[in-house]
Amino acid sequence: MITLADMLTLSGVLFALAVAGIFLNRKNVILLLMCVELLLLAANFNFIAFSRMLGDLTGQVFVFFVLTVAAAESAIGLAILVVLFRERRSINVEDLNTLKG
Amino acid sequence: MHDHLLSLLIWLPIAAGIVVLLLGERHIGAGRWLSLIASLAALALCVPLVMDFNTHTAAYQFIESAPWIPRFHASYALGVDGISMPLIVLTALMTVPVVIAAWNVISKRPAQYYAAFLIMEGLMVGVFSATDALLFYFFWEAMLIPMFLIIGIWGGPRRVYATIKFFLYTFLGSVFMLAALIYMYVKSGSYSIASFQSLPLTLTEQRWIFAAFMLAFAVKVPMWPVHTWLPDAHVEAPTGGSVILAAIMLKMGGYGFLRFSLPIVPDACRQLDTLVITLSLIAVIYIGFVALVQQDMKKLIAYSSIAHMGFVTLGAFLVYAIVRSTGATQGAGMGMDGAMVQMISHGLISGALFLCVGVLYDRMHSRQIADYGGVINTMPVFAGFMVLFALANTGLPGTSGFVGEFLVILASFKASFWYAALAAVTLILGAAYTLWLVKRVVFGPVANDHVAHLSDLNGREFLILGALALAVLMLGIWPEPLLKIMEPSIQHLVAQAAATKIPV
Amino acid sequence: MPEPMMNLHVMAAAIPEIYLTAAICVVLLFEAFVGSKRPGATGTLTLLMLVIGAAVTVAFADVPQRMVLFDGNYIADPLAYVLKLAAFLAVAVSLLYSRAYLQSRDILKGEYYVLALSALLGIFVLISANSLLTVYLGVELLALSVYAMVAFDRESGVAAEAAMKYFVLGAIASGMLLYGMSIIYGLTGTLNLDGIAVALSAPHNLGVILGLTFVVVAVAFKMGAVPFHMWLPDVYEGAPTSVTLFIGTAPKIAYFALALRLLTHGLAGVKVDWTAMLTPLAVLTLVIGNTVAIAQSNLKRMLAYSTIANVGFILLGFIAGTASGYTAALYYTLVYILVALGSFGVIILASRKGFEADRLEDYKGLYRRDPLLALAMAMLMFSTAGVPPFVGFWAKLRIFQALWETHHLWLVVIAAATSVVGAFYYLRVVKLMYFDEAPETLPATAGSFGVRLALGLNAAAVFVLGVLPAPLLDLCTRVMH
Amino acid sequence: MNPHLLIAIPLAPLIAAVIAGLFGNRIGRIASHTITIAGVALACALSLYVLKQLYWGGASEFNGPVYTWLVSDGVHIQVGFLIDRLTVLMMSVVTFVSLCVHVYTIGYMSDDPGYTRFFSYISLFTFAMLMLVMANNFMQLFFGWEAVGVVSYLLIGFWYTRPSAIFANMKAFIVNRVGDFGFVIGIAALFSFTHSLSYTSAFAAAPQLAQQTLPVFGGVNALTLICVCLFIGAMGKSAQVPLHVWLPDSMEGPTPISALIHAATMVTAGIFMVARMSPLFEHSDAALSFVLVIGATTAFFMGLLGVVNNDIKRVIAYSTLSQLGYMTAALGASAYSAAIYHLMTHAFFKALLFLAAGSVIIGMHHEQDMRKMGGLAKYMPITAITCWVGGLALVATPFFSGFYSKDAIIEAVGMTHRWGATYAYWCVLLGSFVTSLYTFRLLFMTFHGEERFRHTQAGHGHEAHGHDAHGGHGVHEPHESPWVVTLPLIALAIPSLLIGYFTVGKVLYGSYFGSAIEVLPSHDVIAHMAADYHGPIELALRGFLGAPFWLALAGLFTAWLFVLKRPDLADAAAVKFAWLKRILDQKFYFDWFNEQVIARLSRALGTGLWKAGDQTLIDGALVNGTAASVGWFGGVVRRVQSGYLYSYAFWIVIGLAALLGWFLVHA
Amino acid sequence: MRPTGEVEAVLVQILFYLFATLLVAGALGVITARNPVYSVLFLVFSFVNSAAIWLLVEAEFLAIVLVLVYVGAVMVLFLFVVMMLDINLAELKRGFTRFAWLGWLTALAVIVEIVGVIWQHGLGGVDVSRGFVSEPANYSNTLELGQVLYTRYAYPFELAAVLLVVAIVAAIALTLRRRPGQKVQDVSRQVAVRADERLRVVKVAAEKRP
Repeated sequence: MITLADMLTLSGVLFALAVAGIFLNRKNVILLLMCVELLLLAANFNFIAFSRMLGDLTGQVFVFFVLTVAAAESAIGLAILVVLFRERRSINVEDLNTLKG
Repeated sequence: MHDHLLSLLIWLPIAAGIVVLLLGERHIGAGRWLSLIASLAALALCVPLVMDFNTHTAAYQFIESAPWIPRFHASYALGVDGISMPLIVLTALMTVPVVIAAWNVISKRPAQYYAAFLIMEGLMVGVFSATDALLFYFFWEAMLIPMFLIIGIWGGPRRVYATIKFFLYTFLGSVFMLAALIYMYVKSGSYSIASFQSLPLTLTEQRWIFAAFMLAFAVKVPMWPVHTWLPDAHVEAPTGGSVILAAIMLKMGGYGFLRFSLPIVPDACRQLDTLVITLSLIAVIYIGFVALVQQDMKKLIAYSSIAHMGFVTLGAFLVYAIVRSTGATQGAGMGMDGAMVQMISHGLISGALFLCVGVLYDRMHSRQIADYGGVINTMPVFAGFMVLFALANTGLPGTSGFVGEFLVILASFKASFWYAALAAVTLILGAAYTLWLVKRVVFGPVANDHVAHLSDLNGREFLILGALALAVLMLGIWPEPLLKIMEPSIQHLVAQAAATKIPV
Repeated sequence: MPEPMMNLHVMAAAIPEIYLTAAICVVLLFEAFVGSKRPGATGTLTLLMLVIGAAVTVAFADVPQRMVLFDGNYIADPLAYVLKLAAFLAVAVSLLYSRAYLQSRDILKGEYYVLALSALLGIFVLISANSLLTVYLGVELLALSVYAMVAFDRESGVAAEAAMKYFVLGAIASGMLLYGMSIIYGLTGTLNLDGIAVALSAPHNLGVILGLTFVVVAVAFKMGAVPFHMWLPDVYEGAPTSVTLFIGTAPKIAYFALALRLLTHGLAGVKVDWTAMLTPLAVLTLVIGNTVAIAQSNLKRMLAYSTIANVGFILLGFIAGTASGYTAALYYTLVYILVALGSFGVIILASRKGFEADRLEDYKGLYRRDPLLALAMAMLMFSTAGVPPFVGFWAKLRIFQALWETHHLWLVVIAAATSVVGAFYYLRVVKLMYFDEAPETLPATAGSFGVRLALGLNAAAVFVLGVLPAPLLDLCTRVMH
Repeated sequence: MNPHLLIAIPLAPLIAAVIAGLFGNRIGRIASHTITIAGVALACALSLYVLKQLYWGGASEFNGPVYTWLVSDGVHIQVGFLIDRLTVLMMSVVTFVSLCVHVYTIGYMSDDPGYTRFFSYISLFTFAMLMLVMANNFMQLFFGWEAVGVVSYLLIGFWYTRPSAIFANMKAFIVNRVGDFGFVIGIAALFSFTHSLSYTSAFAAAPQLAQQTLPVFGGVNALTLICVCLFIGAMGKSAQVPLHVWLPDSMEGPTPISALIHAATMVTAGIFMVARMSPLFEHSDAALSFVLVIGATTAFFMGLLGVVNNDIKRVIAYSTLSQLGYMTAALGASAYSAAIYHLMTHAFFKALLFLAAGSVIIGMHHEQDMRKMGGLAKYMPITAITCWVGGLALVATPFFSGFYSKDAIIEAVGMTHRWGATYAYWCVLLGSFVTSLYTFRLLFMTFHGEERFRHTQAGHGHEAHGHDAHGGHGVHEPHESPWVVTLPLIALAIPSLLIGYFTVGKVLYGSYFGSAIEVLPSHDVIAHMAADYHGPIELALRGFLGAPFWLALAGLFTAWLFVLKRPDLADAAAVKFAWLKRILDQKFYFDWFNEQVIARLSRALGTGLWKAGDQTLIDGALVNGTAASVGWFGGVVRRVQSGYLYSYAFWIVIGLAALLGWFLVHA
Repeated sequence: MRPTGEVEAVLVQILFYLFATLLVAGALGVITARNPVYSVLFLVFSFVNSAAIWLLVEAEFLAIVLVLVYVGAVMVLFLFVVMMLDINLAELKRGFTRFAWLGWLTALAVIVEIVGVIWQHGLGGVDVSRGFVSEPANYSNTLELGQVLYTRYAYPFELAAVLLVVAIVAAIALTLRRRPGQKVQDVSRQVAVRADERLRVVKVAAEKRP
């Protein structure tokens, strides 16, 4: 039997891995976008877990919207990535440091 | 007209200033005359203010009140008593010479120059006439802006440093005062100063509020060790700026002590008066020595201002020591009288001295003492004025400079021998630095070619210096009219300061 | 299932959103068929739509008291009404200021206006959000529009960099928001803020704290509180100035609403916890915002840090934790927006194609080149510094007052001290404009008469509201109670 | 007495001074001196009239206000007059000497460009001095006190282009201010007990004050403190050791000033003040002892300095110091009337000596060095004779005015028994030898012996006065001065010779002062001496037998020996007693100490406080230091904003983790 | 045919742990893979595992959507972009920096904090060890969702629609490029053309003979 704790722990680990992926990755911007997807996935796990535990559908509705939003977000994120690549000819995270201080 | 006399005094110069600003540099001729007329009109408005002032009451007079921010119980409330009225007159009086002194001298953006001073005048009158703490603070802070611009635009080579230092120093002080005012508003539910004065406060509260007030007023006065903005600001400011700074703005600190610190937090003042007095005495002596070695005329006068303002704070805070040492408040009023007279007198004298330096600067473009010598040979009339004001600065009897110092020393002895003894050191130091300045600048053989080609005062300069000299002498020979105006308010203040506000 | 009452009478309060959605479509279509041939027409239409929108809002959305619509997802109250009007105004003014800028840089495309309107819609959604779901959607709608706007100048590498950073960090934040929401949802079983408010009443619950922390971090990120502020300077600097102007103003209303709806309404029961969390953030924000601003040489970046510092003040209002405190925060937000509109407006008007006028030294002697701009900027700077007679003074005063009412002595002291530090860099701008001589090389400023008039009015408002602060203060108090 | 009349006395010279001062250049020289002389003459006439009224007319003394200066804290501080016999005596002396000096100035300053200014000043001075002596309260006393100081300042620096003059005037003012420092504290102390500044209340409170202590310096008698403080003021004004240093330098002023201010009137203000305050001083033996010792010290040691000086005016200046010491010693011996009496006689003969010296200086074309004079009696007989009269009066030759006053002082000091009296007695006694020595040395060197002015090379090295009217070259024959110069000499010589004879009985031993001076019976040495008094002739004859006379004679002999008979002996003595001469040449190192130690220390302290305190510590460390550290902090924190996305994300997570950690642990 | 009771519970648990392990491994793969293409594939793998877990907890509709929308659309988009951008893979391959341990430590701290709250304190008082109650057999997750989506959540749904429009507009505005000099037909101009615009009579001045 899957317990709430199992699900929450899994989401917690996913969340931490996603976050770690963002600040451990020094090279590739695309990877950041992927980590964001993982992040949202972690939250979705929580929603589904609670929704199921509470017997309340609202959480799943939320996940539905999250998925929608995540798709839209990816689209925009990738668009920005394309613009960035066209200007910089690089999607190296370490090159993204003209703005600082 | 009496119903709106104070409003007129505030807004007439401000309106005139805005008009001058709008006229712009192209119509500077008209702007100049308008400024003169406005400043004279403000001075004229002081006539009914003085004439119809009831000298038998400590209550506010010429009161006006209109709702301003009803939700905060803050109102546009104006009124004067014997403490603020003379300062308003001083403000109106000192603006006129500033306007006249700039006549042909200020060539850079003159319209803005005049506008800044006229607006300043209105704001300063506002500070002295506000009976609502929020309104007071509003004017108090607003005034920083024109002064900041005056020093920054028309100042000397290090003007930026000086003006930013000036602004931040005073801003630092006032922000904490604002915090204290708001605190008391939260407690009392009103911003009227009277409600603050009647608000019971525990000793701890009073101490905090005292500290906040102290920061604000001590910076403005300025007291040692928060005085270092003053020499810089004075040195870099244009003549008018120095005059207003010395003559009026420093007085706001003293006024603040009298209007806020003493009546609102009397118990904290009682507890911490030694601190204030010690700092005052340090100002008198330490600064006296520092003034002695200054190489720059304005700096010297600036330092001398600090020393003189030490008497103001000393006189204002004598009341507790007097009560401690004699068991009664008798004599405390004299200290406060002395503080007030010292403020008025210092306004006239330091203003005049800065004008004198301005006269020299306009001709030689130097404020270094070493560049001068023997000015009397080419500018005898000027030298006469300069010597007169210098002597007044040393507290010569017969000039206004004497009255305040004398009263404060008399009162301070009642508090403690040492207070009097240390305060009286100013007799020696004041004479030393002032006369040494006079010796090096005014007397002696013609020092160099530049001095040899100086021309004496023109009519305009003669007029303003003459008027100030007259005022200085009149106040010195017969100060009673001034004292009479102040007396009921001072007595009231002594009673307030000596009372306790700790709730039982 | 209750029958949804979908008639106009009931939905009147939601007219602004409905109108705006329609407006987005109209503008989009207009751009597709007309706008591409007549550059600028879409902009005019958008401004027109905004004006009409404000009128419509005034006509329909002025609800006398709290109304809940759309099955509890939507709330309309006087506060929302005022905030929406303010947002209309802010967006309209910022678009007005930006026109020439966009045109001269070849990014005057209708999509820009569509994105601005959708961002506005996001703002509205947040303002009227009454459930975690609408909050999230509002946040995303606003954020996605804004990410795109930041990257809108495709010729600019820094803009793309800024957009990328903004996007990634923003996504992390919304991920955190989501994570926090999920836990709160799990603990309360509802997404509805009213329901959450009822369900969550016991503070110091570990589970709640876990969720709350994520939410607070997300809110702090959106507002730009330290240490979640790092996107803000980069984005402000990197984005085209017109976008900086946009994101520096109207979205602040949304973030204020976000904090208000989420924290003070939904999570009111654990106020003790989130005020305790916000306190160190506010202190850090005040200190770091103000000190780092001093070290800047880029005006946009400096204003970004100034924004951060101001956010510190807004947070203080929330920390006070009373109606008075929220009123103070609201007032501060509105005042901040008014001032930010003006200051970024000045930057826009001072810039030219190929000359962004975003370095501090570009303002040397501005007074000589353009007295109006210099005067306006000086007034705005003094206002932000909190010097009367400008409105910024009252904003600070109101915050202090709220803090005193709740006996936050040390926060008052810190706020006061840091505002002095802050005054320094505002003064430096005035110094550059008024005290320094202009280098020969700087180009003249521009702006049509209308835009300059708007800027003048903007600055005048800062002054008039400074001298007569009562109406706006009253309004804020009224809508908050 | 008519108050309007009294007001007219100081106002007349004031108005004259203002007119001459402000409009001098317009109305011209003659009008200026006419109007000022008229003003002073009017004041003099009225003073004499008041004197007559008071002494012979039986009028009662006047003590009343003129106007209320201010009311503070219920205390009425008024400008008012106290006119009694003491006052009126001073008024008469002041106005008379002033009148003489006015007239003399016409000649002496005839070709000075500052002619009208000078008249304005001395008239103003007369006004100030009158305000001082006529005061009935301490405020006005202090006003006059400072006002005479200021005019003195202006007059010493009259030739403002001379560096030495403008140094001297500043020095004079500042040294006086040191005295005033004490004076003001004395006034304040008195006020703190009496709540009044009027003399009357102060005098009334004196016996009580003598019982009170002040908790300073471990508890000090209130009255003693008050009196000592007041006397410190007097030490400044009356040039008592160690505040005497300004007086010799003040000779930089024109000679009439030396006569008027630095001999006859202003410097005696301190003496007058102490006498005026006799009801206070009488109740404090300690204070009187202090006065006595200071006075006696001044009398003897300052006289010594006169012996070695060669500047004719400076010798007289040191003589003045010495004589002021005598007066002060008399005050200390409770012989107030003797002090005032000596003040009066001294005013005449010292003014005479100064004016005579001035006449010599004119005759010598502004040469002041006695070593370049000699044998002048032949050329300027009137000057010589009057000068001799003055000199004989100074050395207290019996029958001369100085004898009656000075002998009384020596005797009074000898009779008193208070602490320090023995020392004081020896000082004043030996002082008469010294007095005689320098006086006759001056007379011999100037008027007799070799005509040394013929040896001086062309273009006398002495710096001409500010004006160059006399700036000729080569040897000039000395010449007698014009009548405006000699007339005042004669006018002063007569009282110098005779006034003692005619007035000693009444003023000194009689009841002239009445209640104006209060002496406790136990202190009253003058009363003892009065008991022995049998008329001026008898007194003078007795004087021939007294030690002072013989000491004076010894001084005369010594002077004759060293100056006229064996000048080489003087040189030999100078070599033999080089250390002594060095000390005397250096004026006991007072100036050295003031300039090298005090002034330097003050400047060093000022510089130190300025540079180290203000600039380094307050401005540098606190103000700019705070600004810098804020800036530094900003710069450091700024680097945290590295520009790298991962770093930003990292900070977000750190913030999250920290918040979570903190609140989870604390919940 | 559904297994029942204990068996089902254990089976579900085993499957959950299996998928969870794979999911975590996939996630680790995403963040550690040196080639972005691998990362995307790892991500796809993770999503598939997630979908499986969601199926296990009976959120069928979302599981399907996850696979369809994510794996089917979004991940393809990712791959597409990764391929399209001419990325210098060699440069991207260099791994983490020397502060990696700090990053891992922080991540660990977050995990410890979250997990600690869940396991140690039961999320502040929730019974977290409870298993999910199975829905009845006739329960349709999709139906239930469909019933509320357009009624109770109509407002959010509309908003989601706007959001998607915004995404489209933004993506187009950002990436669509009109290259100058490109020859394209403008139909509306072609249709709106007038006769007098078609033909221009050019009068050429006669050239003088040199």
